[in-house]
Amino acid sequence: MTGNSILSPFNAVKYLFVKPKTIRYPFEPKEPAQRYRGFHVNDWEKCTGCGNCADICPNQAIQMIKMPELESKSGQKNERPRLDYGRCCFCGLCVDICPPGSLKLTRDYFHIHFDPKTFVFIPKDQKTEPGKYMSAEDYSVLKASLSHRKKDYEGFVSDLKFALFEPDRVTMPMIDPDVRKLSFIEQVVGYNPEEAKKEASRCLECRLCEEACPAHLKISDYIQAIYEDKPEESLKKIYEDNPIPSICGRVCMAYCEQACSLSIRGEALSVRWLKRYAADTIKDFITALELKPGTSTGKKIAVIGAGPGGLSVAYFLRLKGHEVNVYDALPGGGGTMRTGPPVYRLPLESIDKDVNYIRSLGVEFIFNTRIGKDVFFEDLLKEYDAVFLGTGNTKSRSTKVKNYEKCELAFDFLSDNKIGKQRKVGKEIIVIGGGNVALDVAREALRLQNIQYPGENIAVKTVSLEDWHEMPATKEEIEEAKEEKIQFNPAWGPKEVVLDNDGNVKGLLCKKVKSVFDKEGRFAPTFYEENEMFLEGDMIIEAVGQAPDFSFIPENLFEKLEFTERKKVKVDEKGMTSIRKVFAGGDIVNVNLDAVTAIADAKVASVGIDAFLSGK
Amino acid sequence: MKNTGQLLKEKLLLSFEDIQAEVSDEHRLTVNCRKDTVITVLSFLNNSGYDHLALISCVDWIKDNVLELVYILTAYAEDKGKAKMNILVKTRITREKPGLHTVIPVFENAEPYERELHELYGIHFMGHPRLTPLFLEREYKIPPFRKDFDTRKYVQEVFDQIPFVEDKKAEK
Amino acid sequence: MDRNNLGKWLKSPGKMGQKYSLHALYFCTGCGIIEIPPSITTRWDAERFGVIPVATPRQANLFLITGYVSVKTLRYIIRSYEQMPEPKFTVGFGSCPINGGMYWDSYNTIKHLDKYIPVDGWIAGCMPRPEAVFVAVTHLWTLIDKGMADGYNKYRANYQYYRENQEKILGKLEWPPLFSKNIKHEEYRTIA
Amino acid sequence: MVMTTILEIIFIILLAGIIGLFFLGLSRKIMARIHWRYGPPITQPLIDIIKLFNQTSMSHGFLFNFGIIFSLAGSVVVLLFLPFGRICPLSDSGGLLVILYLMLIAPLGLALSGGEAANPYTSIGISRKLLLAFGYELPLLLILLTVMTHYNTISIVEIVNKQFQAGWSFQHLSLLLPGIAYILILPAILGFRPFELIQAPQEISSGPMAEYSGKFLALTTIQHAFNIFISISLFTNLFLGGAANPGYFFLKILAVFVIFLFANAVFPRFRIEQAIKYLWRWPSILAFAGLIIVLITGKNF
Amino acid sequence: MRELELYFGPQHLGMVGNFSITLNVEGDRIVKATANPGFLHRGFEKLMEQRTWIQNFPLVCRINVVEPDHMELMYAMAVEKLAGIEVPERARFIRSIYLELARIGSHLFGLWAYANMLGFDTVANWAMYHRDLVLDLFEELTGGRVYHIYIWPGGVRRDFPEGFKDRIINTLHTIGSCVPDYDNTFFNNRVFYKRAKNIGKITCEEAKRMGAVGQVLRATGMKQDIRKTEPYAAYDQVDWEIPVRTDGDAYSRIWVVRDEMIESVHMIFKLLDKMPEGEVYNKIPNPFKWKIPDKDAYVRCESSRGELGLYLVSNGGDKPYRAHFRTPSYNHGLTILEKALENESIADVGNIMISLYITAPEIDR
Repeated sequence: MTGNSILSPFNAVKYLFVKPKTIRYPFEPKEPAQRYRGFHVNDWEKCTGCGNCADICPNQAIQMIKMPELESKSGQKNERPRLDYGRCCFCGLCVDICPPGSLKLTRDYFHIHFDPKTFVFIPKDQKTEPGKYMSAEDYSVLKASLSHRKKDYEGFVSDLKFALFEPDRVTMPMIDPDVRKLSFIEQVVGYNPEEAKKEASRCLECRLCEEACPAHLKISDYIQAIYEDKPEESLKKIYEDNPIPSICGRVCMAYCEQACSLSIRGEALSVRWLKRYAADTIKDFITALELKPGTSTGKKIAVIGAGPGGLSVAYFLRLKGHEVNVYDALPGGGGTMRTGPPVYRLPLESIDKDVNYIRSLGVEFIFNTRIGKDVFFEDLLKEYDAVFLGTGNTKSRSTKVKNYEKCELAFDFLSDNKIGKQRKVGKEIIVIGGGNVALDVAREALRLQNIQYPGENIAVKTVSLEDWHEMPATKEEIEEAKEEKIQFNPAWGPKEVVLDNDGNVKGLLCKKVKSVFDKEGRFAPTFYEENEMFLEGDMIIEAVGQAPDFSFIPENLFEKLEFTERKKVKVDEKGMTSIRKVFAGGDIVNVNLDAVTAIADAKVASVGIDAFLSGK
Repeated sequence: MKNTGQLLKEKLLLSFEDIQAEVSDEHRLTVNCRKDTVITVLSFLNNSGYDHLALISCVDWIKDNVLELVYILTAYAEDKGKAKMNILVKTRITREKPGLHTVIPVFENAEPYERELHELYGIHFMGHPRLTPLFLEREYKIPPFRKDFDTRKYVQEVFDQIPFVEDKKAEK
Repeated sequence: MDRNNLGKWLKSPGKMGQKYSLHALYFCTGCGIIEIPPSITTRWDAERFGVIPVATPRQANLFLITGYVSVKTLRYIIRSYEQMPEPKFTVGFGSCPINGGMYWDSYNTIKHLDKYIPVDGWIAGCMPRPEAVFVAVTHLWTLIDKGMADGYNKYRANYQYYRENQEKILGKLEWPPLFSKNIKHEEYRTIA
Repeated sequence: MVMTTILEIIFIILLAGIIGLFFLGLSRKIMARIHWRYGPPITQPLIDIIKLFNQTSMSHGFLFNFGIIFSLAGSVVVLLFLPFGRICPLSDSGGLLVILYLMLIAPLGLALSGGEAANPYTSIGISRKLLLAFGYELPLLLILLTVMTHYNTISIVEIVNKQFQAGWSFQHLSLLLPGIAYILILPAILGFRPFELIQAPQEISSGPMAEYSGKFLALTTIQHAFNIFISISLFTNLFLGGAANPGYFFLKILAVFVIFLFANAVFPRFRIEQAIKYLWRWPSILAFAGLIIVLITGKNF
Repeated sequence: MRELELYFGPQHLGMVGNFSITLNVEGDRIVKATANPGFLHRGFEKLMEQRTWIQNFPLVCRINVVEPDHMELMYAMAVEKLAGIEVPERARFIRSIYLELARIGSHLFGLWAYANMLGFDTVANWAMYHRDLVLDLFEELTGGRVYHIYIWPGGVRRDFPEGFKDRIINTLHTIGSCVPDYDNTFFNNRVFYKRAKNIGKITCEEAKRMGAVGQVLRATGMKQDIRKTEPYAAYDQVDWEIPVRTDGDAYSRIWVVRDEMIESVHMIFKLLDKMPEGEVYNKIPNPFKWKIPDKDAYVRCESSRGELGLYLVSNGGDKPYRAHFRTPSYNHGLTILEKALENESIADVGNIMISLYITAPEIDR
């Protein structure tokens, strides 16, 4: 092929008569490719302000800017990214790391200006503002700039398959539903170290969870410690804010997981299981944590109720060097945790592990002692420098429909089964309620049925006012219940307990629900009275809510105790009630009826008590 | 049968006493030697057919207070076994007044590499014909590639301190 | 485009000439130069607008600072810029000359080009596509029309400050100052 | 008579300028088409010149300024001796020898001016320019000698007339070799590729022009335009028979120009010694052979 | 004759890239040439030490603007080697196709530079146009025209878009149909032959001694290509030839470039035929928590200018401890160029420099 010629080059002259291949830009437009990496656009509705984009940017081109017009809430920071096109290199790392997928690159790339200050820009999806976004017809290349862009011009967008984070959880090994429903074996097996490390590696360290957590646990830090294979480190971090990890690692409401930025398009990081992993891996808390009670102050504090709130207050105050006595009517610590969650979710050993550790710090527990019966509240007030009320909700509410007294109450049912004598159950059980407690009851009843009537026809049905989407129980719990073949009857309200001629329960007459909440979002159910359904059953358990029991407080003091509109004990910012020396926390104070909120209250109260005692 | 790397390792260990050689990854031979034997090891390897000096690199192990020089050799060969081999000859020198002999007599193309390391790490190569600046315009107190040179701090101290002309005018 | 508007040509031939005969100095200052050959060759053909690369600063009136500027290059940029006849226009390419870009923490690149020489326009992107170069040229036309592309006047007016900044980075410059004293901005306008 | 001559002078200078600039524009356009692109408007060289006159320009001293004027003046004077169709202001005086002599002034002027600008590339460019001129002067001299011998005159006007009278005839066949030789050296005179080595922007930063700015550059551009016009008209007059009217003449030089543009488009540039070698070999041999043939065939007119 | 000191670049039309050569000339002859690099020095390797593993991806490709893709590959390969990440089969094929496209783009750029240097605008324009067509493919595949940031450890960043295979084929056919034009006008042009023959001549021995790689080496008759000797991506899956010439001058080098381009086109067709379906990406660990074990690695590949290597050291942290690129232009530009320029004419400085395929950003880093 090699050769040389003086005439062959003249071949090229033929192109004189061929149409040129130039694109007559800008008179002939050329669209950039579908995936083009141009300027950013950010959907503010979707953006959580997590700041992952700012963290990953190699050029520090992205800064999170506080937006006063936005409000911070769980899983949402009021910050939005600001781009500096004097730094940006259009690599798209920010797009690939964006958990909600709100940050995208568009195919717009024109910004030409004489002022370098105009290259700093807060991207926002302003499709509704016609001034900023132009339709294709109105778009002029020459006018185009950062503040004036084309509509529907998305370029490089996030793709979950190629995202830099891992949207899928490491599946928690669970015992098969058909096996687990036969006994009270703990259903969740727990991560092994590899699984835990892998799951921990998913955390993006955006700390949205820490803000969502009522107790503000340092979640990112302890997960980082698990990732680094240092469970002791992790447990230490947890113990800074939460003294009952074994309990919380199993039954926490996991607000953190709802806030987790990964949950938007994938599955949330299983923060709770990781905490459980940390707590379970460490067999001996005492040597691992190396905590010491503070130097003795000589002050004495009584804590009424050894629930999560009570335990936490005791722990925090003990660390500050106070002497703490905890009273509880039950034979062990844990309060509602001891009686409520069935054994297959929260075994007693786990509770005792946490309680024993707190005891090891020098907190004195006085169990089997009911205030108002064995000890009197007035005496406590005299004897101690401060009293913390963490009694919680101990009474079950009832539906009060016709013949309601034939029904069982959820708390009694659960508590008897867990720490008392196992109940005899029916073959066909109806559970009224759609909350977690109702499902606990239903699933526990199912297990009892399986134990008591092996191989026979059995059934558990639930009736709830709320429809599927409003059901207050967590999704997980509903899923698990479904797996165990619990029958659901959502959007039905109980009308009447039907009795047979012997006065035994025959079934439940239900009516169709029209709506559960009124316009303001308050609980006010309405029904289609004529639309009825009859559920057969020989045992009915009501699980429709709980109430506190203040009978231990003498009349004269109870009068002084102030309550909020929602019938909760009113406390000030230090956790003190309207009675001097008396502090309160947990379910009696909070509308959120869960352990981690109680811990949060306990933290407040412990600081309050400490300040009160030291006279500040 | 022993592969090329193993054979070479044995040959090396026979010829030199105070070196450590290790074959990893099948195609990679790492040789650790003292700084004064580097040149003999390199010429030995050159004569064994590994005649392409791909790179002279330097790693600043500031914790151990040493600079590690890495000579990477490959072969110009059409024989596959040989052409695949990467040989890393490593030697460690002190960080204070670092110096060693140039390898230009063995590999002619070492000249710019050594010049670069002189500039960026402050290593003095004895016998090098021109250790003049190669890349840099400004002078730096610490050679910029050493670990104790903090570029971010340097940028703040130098470039960020220069005012915009508008600001300057407003000042006056 | 008002290239064929004879009235304008008669009214202000200088301005129109500047607009439609932008001779760019060919200087590969940084990686942005990679998009210059496509824009001046077949695919985009900048010569349609009279933009061509020229070999020496004396013949040029448009200086494209294509990308990051290392300290060593800065010296030559200043030299070249000072050699260009007035009126002259500078366009900064991409992120790097605006605020450091990719090399915001490099010890050997300057971060803000406008601290050392005046810049009349900036193009966003890394790198800017040839299309953006075209839009930049049209943008520059507008600026020339409005008399806003007056970086060279600014350079004259603030020469002392610019030179101070330059010497801070480069040390004493080996060539004598271009202007002996600062001419006031307004004053120069009336002279020119 | 004097008035008409003066008018003619002005006319021919303007015309040469316009045609030269048109050719420059056209060359850019045609080159662009071969490059598969559209190219600038045909008026682009004019726009460039307008711009250049509105720029500040840097002078390097008296000789620098003078050289440019000198070279421009040289080109202008040559123009006056060249018939454009039937228009030739100074047809009576001068002839090919004068033209040959005057054509050297332009490069000399630039050399004078460029020498003042102490830029090494300028001096390299000038030495290249002079070498190249040296290279093509030899065949050119031989060619002109052949033509003069053939037509037995040194006046271009007369040569044109004689060709005109003879029309297409075998008498001119003896001029075929010098004609080819002229074609071979014309790119060198025009500064077209493969002889575009005076400016050679990629090699020596546009050589002699490196230091020109503003109006100086404009003047050299105009000079370049004149030069193109002169070289092509000379060829047309000598070998293509000139033309009876300016329009026809214009078409002829246009055709010649476009053909040389093609060569410009499809060749890279030579090195200077290759160029000289080339110029002194083929064109010189051809021209010399032509001369001998003409001498043998004897005077025809 | 008086000896003159001449600065060739950095501001010079014949200079591709920001590079400078100081020439000592006597008349037209070069007595001594001194390369003066550093105009593009950004301290890349230092910057890499300051960025996490993932943040280095946008950075490494910027080392060489002409052909960023092989830089990406190098870093990805080194990281894969250190962290033990596997690459899916389809991703290997995509990588090969992508790299060969890059090679074609880069060679066309080289052709532009070379033709432009010789004042051959026509071919320069054509080559640039065809390169732009390749860039269009890149834009569609990766979202960037010049900096693609496409190869990631564990595969590639996105799969082929719909119908992309056909567009590759179309584009390559468009370019391929112009090969006769290039041959007629450029490669078989007598003036070009005169201009390039016996210019910047290097023998095989000299080339080896001075560390030449790539075309420079292959033009001297040495048949070495890392794609063959140490195959990466999917180069061992298809058959192809190494183009070689024996003269070692600029003319041979440009012909090797041309042959390589054509070989690449054929190779892409073969790769496209054989390409399997499946996954293209194995997820890398969470970038915020990614730490790489305490090890070092040297990887190399055949970039469009020759052997490209990366010596990467990790100390177990979240950032590279040290990275050092072995770039092909380094020895070409700093050792061979100085030798090759001696006793040549000024007119050939650019000619030799570009035929050695020197790109300044690679040298300076």
